[in-house]
Amino acid sequence: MSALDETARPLPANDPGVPRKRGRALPPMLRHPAVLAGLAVLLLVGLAALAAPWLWTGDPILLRPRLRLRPPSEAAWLGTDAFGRDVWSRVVYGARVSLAIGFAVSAVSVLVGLTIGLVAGYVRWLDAVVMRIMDGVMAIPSILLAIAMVTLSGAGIGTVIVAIAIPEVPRVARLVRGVVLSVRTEPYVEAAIGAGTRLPKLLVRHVLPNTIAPLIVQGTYVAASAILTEAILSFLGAGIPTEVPSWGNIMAEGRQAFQIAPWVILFPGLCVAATVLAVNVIGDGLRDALDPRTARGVGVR
Amino acid sequence: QGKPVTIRAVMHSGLRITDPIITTAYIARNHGYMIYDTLFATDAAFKVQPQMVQDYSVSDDTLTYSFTLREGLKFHDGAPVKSEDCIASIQRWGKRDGMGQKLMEYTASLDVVDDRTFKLVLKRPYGLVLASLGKPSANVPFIMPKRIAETPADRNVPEEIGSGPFKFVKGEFQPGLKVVYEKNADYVPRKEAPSWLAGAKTVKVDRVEWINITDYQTAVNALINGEIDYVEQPPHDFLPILKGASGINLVNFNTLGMSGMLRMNWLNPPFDNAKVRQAVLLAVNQQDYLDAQIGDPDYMVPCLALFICKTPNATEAGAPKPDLAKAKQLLKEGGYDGKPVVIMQPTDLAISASLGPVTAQALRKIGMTVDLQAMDWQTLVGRRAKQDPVSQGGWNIFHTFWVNADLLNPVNNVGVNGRGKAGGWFGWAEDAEIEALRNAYALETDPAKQVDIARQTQERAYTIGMYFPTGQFTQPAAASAKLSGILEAPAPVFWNVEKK
Amino acid sequence: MGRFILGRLAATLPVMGVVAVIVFLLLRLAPGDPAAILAGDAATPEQIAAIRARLGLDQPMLEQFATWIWRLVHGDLGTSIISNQPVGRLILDRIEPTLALATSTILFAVLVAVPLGVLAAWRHGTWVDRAVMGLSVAGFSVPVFVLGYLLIFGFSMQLRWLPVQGYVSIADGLWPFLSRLILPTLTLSVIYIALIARTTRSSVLEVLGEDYIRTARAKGVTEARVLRRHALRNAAIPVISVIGLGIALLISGVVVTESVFNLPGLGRLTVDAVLARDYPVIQGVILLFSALYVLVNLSIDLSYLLFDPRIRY
Amino acid sequence: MSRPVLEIRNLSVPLPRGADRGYAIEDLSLTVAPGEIVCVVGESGSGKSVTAGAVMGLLPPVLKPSAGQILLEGEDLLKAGPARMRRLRGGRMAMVFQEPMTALNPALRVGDQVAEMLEAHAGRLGRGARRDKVRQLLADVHLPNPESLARAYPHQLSGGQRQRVMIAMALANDPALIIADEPTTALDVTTQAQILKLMRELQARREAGILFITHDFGVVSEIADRVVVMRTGRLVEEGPAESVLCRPQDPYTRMLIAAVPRAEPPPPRARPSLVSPVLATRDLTKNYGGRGLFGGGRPVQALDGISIALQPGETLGIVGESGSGKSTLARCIARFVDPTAGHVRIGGDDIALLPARALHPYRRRIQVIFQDPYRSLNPRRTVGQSIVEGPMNYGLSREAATARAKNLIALVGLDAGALARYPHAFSGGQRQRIAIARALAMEPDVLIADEAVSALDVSVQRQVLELLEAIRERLNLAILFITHDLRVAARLCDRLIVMLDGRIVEEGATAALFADPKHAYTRALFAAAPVMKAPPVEAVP
Ligand SMILES: Nc1ncnc2c1ncn2[C@@H]1O[C@H](COP(=O)(O)OP(=O)(O)OP(=O)(O)O)[C@@H](O)[C@H]1O
Ligand SMILES: Nc1ncnc2c1ncn2[C@@H]1O[C@H](COP(=O)(O)OP(=O)(O)OP(=O)(O)O)[C@@H](O)[C@H]1O
Ligand SMILES: [Mg+2]
Ligand SMILES: [Mg+2]
Repeated sequence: MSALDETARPLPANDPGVPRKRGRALPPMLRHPAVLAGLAVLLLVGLAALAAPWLWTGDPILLRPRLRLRPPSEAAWLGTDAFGRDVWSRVVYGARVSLAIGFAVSAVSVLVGLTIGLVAGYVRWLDAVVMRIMDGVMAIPSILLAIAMVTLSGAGIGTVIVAIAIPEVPRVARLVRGVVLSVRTEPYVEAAIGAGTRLPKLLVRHVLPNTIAPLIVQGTYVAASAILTEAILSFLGAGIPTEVPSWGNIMAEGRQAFQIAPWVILFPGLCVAATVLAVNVIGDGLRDALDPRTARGVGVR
Repeated sequence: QGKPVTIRAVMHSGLRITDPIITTAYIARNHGYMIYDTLFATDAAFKVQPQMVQDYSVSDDTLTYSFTLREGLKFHDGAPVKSEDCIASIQRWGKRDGMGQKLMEYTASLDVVDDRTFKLVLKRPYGLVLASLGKPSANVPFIMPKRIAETPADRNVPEEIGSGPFKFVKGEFQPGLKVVYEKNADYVPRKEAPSWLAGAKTVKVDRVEWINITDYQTAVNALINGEIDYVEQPPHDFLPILKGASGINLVNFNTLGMSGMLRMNWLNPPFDNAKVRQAVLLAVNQQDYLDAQIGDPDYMVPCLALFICKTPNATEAGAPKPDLAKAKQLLKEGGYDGKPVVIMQPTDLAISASLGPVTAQALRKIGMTVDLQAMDWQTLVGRRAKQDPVSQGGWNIFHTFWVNADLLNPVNNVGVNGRGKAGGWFGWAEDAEIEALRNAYALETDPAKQVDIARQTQERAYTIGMYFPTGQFTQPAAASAKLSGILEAPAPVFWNVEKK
Repeated sequence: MGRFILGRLAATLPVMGVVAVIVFLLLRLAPGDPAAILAGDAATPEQIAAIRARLGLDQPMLEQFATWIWRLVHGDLGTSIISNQPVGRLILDRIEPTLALATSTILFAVLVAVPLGVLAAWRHGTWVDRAVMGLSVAGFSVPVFVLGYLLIFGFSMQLRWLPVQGYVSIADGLWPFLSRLILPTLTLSVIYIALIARTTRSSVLEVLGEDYIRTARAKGVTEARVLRRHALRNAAIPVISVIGLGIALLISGVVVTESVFNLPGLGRLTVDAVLARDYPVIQGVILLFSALYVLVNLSIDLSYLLFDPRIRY
Repeated sequence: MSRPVLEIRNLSVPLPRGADRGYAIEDLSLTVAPGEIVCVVGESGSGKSVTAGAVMGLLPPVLKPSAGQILLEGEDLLKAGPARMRRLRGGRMAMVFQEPMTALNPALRVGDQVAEMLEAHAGRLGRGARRDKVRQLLADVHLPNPESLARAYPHQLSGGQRQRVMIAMALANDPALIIADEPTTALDVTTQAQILKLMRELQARREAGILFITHDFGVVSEIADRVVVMRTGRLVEEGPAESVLCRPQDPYTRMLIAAVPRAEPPPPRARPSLVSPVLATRDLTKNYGGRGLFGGGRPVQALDGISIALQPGETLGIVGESGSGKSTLARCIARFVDPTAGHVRIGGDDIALLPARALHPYRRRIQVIFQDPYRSLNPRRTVGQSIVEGPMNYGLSREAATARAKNLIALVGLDAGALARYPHAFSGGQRQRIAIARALAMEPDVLIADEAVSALDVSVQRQVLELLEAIRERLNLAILFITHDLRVAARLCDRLIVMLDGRIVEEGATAALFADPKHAYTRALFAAAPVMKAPPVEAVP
């Protein structure tokens, strides 16, 4: 879902104009108030997810059919859903699942895409074959692919993660391949070849590090969009099973009662929006910090 | 004459299969009632009344039924309805429908007497001939032209031609999206007042359009906004909104209502053991299901009668009372080993989706391990047909729901079918005793004795744990106040409806 | 050049082949059996098996695949298992709303997003920039269906300006057509606007740092002209390619938007078909979507010719 | 003398905090009279471009003049509003930039880009009149076929042609002041000579004042009326060209002038005795392109039957204009690309067509130093890591490799602390030294230096050349020295090869070649080289 990430083009291997101290890439981005806010939100959500059992939550899957669709009250801060389950507990526990999905999807797609991209970028004869397959996967509408895959292997967190991750893989692979293709003509890579460095070491030492910055940026976008995609899959009935609360399936189940019990959809909705926003903002901050081109001054007196 | 008067209705599902004989889908049945007519029809008092039939007679030995069609019946292609059409239609239906199969089992011959008269000769006396031909719900023996009725029974009919009050507009049909019917000007209604599915089918509008809106939120909004006139099954959660909206009436057309069903698989452990099944029946609580599924007490009917409350066969005989202690004990006696029980939950079918979690919670309470697997309804449909062990894609429990008209007696209620793998229903309950009772019911011609057999059947069904009724409920339709004359019936019908 | 186009067209064949294989395998490995669905509630295993045989689903997979491809090559997409209609016709019936929605979304999004992105780049680092970027990040953060509900609630239910749902062909009047397209377009374009605005911004920003922009300024050309004539055109390629890549995103969004607004388009057709395991329909539609994606991106590649004279194929 | 067209008075432009010095330019004053060419020289980073930008009002927003005045024909530009500045830019003052490749908009026809200058300022001119004027301007800068050339896109022109277009553009509105910021640095010598000639000619005709920025004293001596020397933002010396070049006062100026390579070969060294060559190529041929199913790009024959031989301890220079195939030759020998045909012998073994795997033992023996000092070191690895990588690949232990790195880093004139630092912490010249150390760590037989000093300032260039010379002496290395600069080649090489279009057109001992170039192309090359006309100056008086 994140064609958005195409904006995260490979960074130039280094940038002659502005000498920059190593490891200094992150701090300037931290100075950005929006990025700080994003980090704060993410930290908050992450802590809440970790500390879920101690946050005045009850059993998130305990049904109390007689108490269904109760508005927020002292007993249930955020009201109850159509099964009489406590929305607060579900939202807090849902943070675990949604964050896990975001993280896992970006980890899986980045790892797989990285491997494929490295191989495709460096092994000439594989390149054409692998990239055609990647093009094929990319041409299939990702949501349809994901729905089909979830119905294929049965709903479950693992399946959903894989189903969301697979359409992302080609994008990562293309990104990495692009970096590899541009890096492999860098003089320092040729120098390493000239110094007798063999392929695996060459990839790990000289090529891989260049992919890390764009991949981190890409990874954040993938994570953000994975959280949203999970919600959409739930909406279309191919999401995570109801016993495992996730923001997506809380909303999808609650949409039925959108008008009479808006709290069911509102709170997880806010959480999704805030988290995705935070992750995206962090991604943007990282991209700006890691990409010297955006730091270049432009102007006229 | 100005613009044609059109009713725009959102039905519970999109029409894709237009053949009401090959599928039991309710949407196909409803479609059948639009364009086809039936020989007999059930009225509000559960009496079977002639519909296409003018007169019929039964021989004294109750073996020979002779039917005469009304005059002036015409198919939409202009051909008159003849005896041969009826025979072909009954035969095709007899290959698919449960009650139809039973009827055919006892039928010696079906013969044309003349164009308007035909004869059914039984091998032995059978009590459900008229009840079968006047069967109100799926599969309904609709009458089609012979050439169409000769389509193999597992293949969709190539043309949608009936003799019913509406005509199918083929050019505007978009499978799954939109069906258009127009008034059949040639239709001759009966003289009797309409009652349920019997009586006069007088069409008072020019067109009926069924539009499929999958998102109920949108459907309800569209109704309130006046873009459509009718929503067949607005989920119960929307009823408060609809009640509050001006210009909308809630019409409880199907007072008989519907029922949910918890079904266990007899082939796989632990439910191959009667004690464990019994334990489940004692662990669950019907009220929980109704609360989760319906919520609004106005529309739920707690009722443990397998053959439906407020009908002739209603009884609570043999019904379990929740008893967790006993349930736990039975579970132990049944040798439950703690293996996870797979419950299939159809997430895309709102009305059944809510049942699974309730069962899961109840079973956990008595110490069972539950694997609640979410899937879409069609996956469930595919998977429930598998007789394999759980490890090979089989299952333990699923839930579904029925229109109560389909559950009224031991013969048509598939939940009490005891034939096991040989012709039983999913779950493959096998019990000779119950099969004997069902046969007895079918052959019994005395209604009072039938009621007694039904009671015994129910007691036996509960004892061996054939299924658990998760509760009856009614499902009102929401209609624009512009519509009037919506009939009570076990299926949504559009004759007699007027639009201002 | 002609040779190039032919070459590129030929290069799409393997991609489509990959798509075909993936889709086919995915479906055939999926549980759920169209035969069981067709057979209905009271079916016996024998009936189900008979239907499977009739549909050819009992054949070896390779054979099924070969049959499908063979027919495909001859322009036959097959027949829907469920509704018995030719898949080609089903698609034709449904293509108009989807095309209308996609087109209006792309148009609207481009018209809004490109100026926004240029503005943000030009006012780089100011509050204008931050506001535009903030809004477009926000656009990425709300699930499509929630946005759709909110818009319906506001514009249709409260204000009563626009209809809730449905589709009316443009042949039946412009306003009825447009009025039903406005909300879905808004819903769907939010993501697209975000995407394009961001790309436009970064692309224009990059171009603004180029030497020839300095040259243009050194000529004393007005800022508006610098942006329009020098920056935008050179920034166009990334923007256009993101529009093309975004087609995938759009198609995903279409699926959801169509069900929220009850548009009888291809998205719903596919979801319905997936849920009903209507293999020929799923295969047909996904193949069509993929072909669309591939062709759009191909024509986008070709359109680079218009924007960058250096590209000569 | 009449009123100056440009007068800069006590101009200061502070640098943002965190920069290596406080001001980009500090208290700078200079004047340009009508019809005068004032050259601003100085090493990289001395503030030449910032000066130009300040005059044009095109400084990036972080740089704001803090004090002083810039008077253009008496009008203070620092006080002019944006609209007024826009009117002046391109109207009364115009600028020619360094990079002809990127300074023109690649998406617009060059004629339109010139015409835009007219549209922006001489709005009254009609379409037809504009077209005529554009044609006239293009003809003025001696572009062939102005009519059709106006319809070309920048990428269809050569670098020299593009720079002419830029000049035409600058001339369009008869500005009083033309600022040229290193307009010839990116061009090869022959083109540079033409452009310089053109600028002189125009200036003689038009009476415009020209502020000409360069770091090349050869250029200065060709073109300047007056010279301004800058260093770290300050003016160190100024005066008529003649006096600054011949009698530089400031030590810095002297140093700069001394560093300029003379176009005279040093006396020939004792030629190493003829042993068997360490490196020899025979009929080496390389074709690019024409590959792929549907033909990717036009085919280029980059090398066409090249045969060279290199003795131990010998330095062979390869000169030739851009695109003549010099780098391709280097890359074929080092096997970064696969030759199409021919032989490359190292010692006795032919490696031209060996598969990549079998190359491993030979790689060590040929090492390359690249042109771009900023990209030839992995920015993510310390200098030490970069140097020890190669020896360790050939089985040296870490300790031994580190010891060798220490020796080498001292050899190239850096302290041992350098090993622990990252490349960004070094200047271009230092990086080039590190690259040399890295190459030497492999104990190669042949060192290929591909434009190894072209990107460096003259003063730094000189140091690196000295280093190479010293190393050659100590290690008896064979060096293949690739350059487009004859003066540099003259200084270092025993023998020269002149390449044109992938072929060797002339070959011989350096001194002999200089004394009597045979081939027309070689002669053109010599003629074009900007030569210091002033007598040599010692760096330290
Ligand atoms: N945009 C900028 N931001 C910060 N510092 C700058 C910027 N541009 C130039 N500088 C600094 O101003 C000083 C002068 O730079 P300038 O570009 O004028 O040098 P130069 O003499 O033109 O060098 P070269 O010969 O390399 O072109 C340098 O220290 C440089 O780092
Ligand atoms: N990878 C490549 N693919 C296709 N053509 C190439 C490639 N590399 C070089 N060429 C072409 O080969 C010819 C020789 O290029 P080469 O880089 O060897 O020239 P050069 O003498 O080193 O020039 P310069 O002085 O600009 O470095 C040129 O026409 C160039 O365009
Ligand atoms: Mg400069
Ligand atoms: Mg070169």
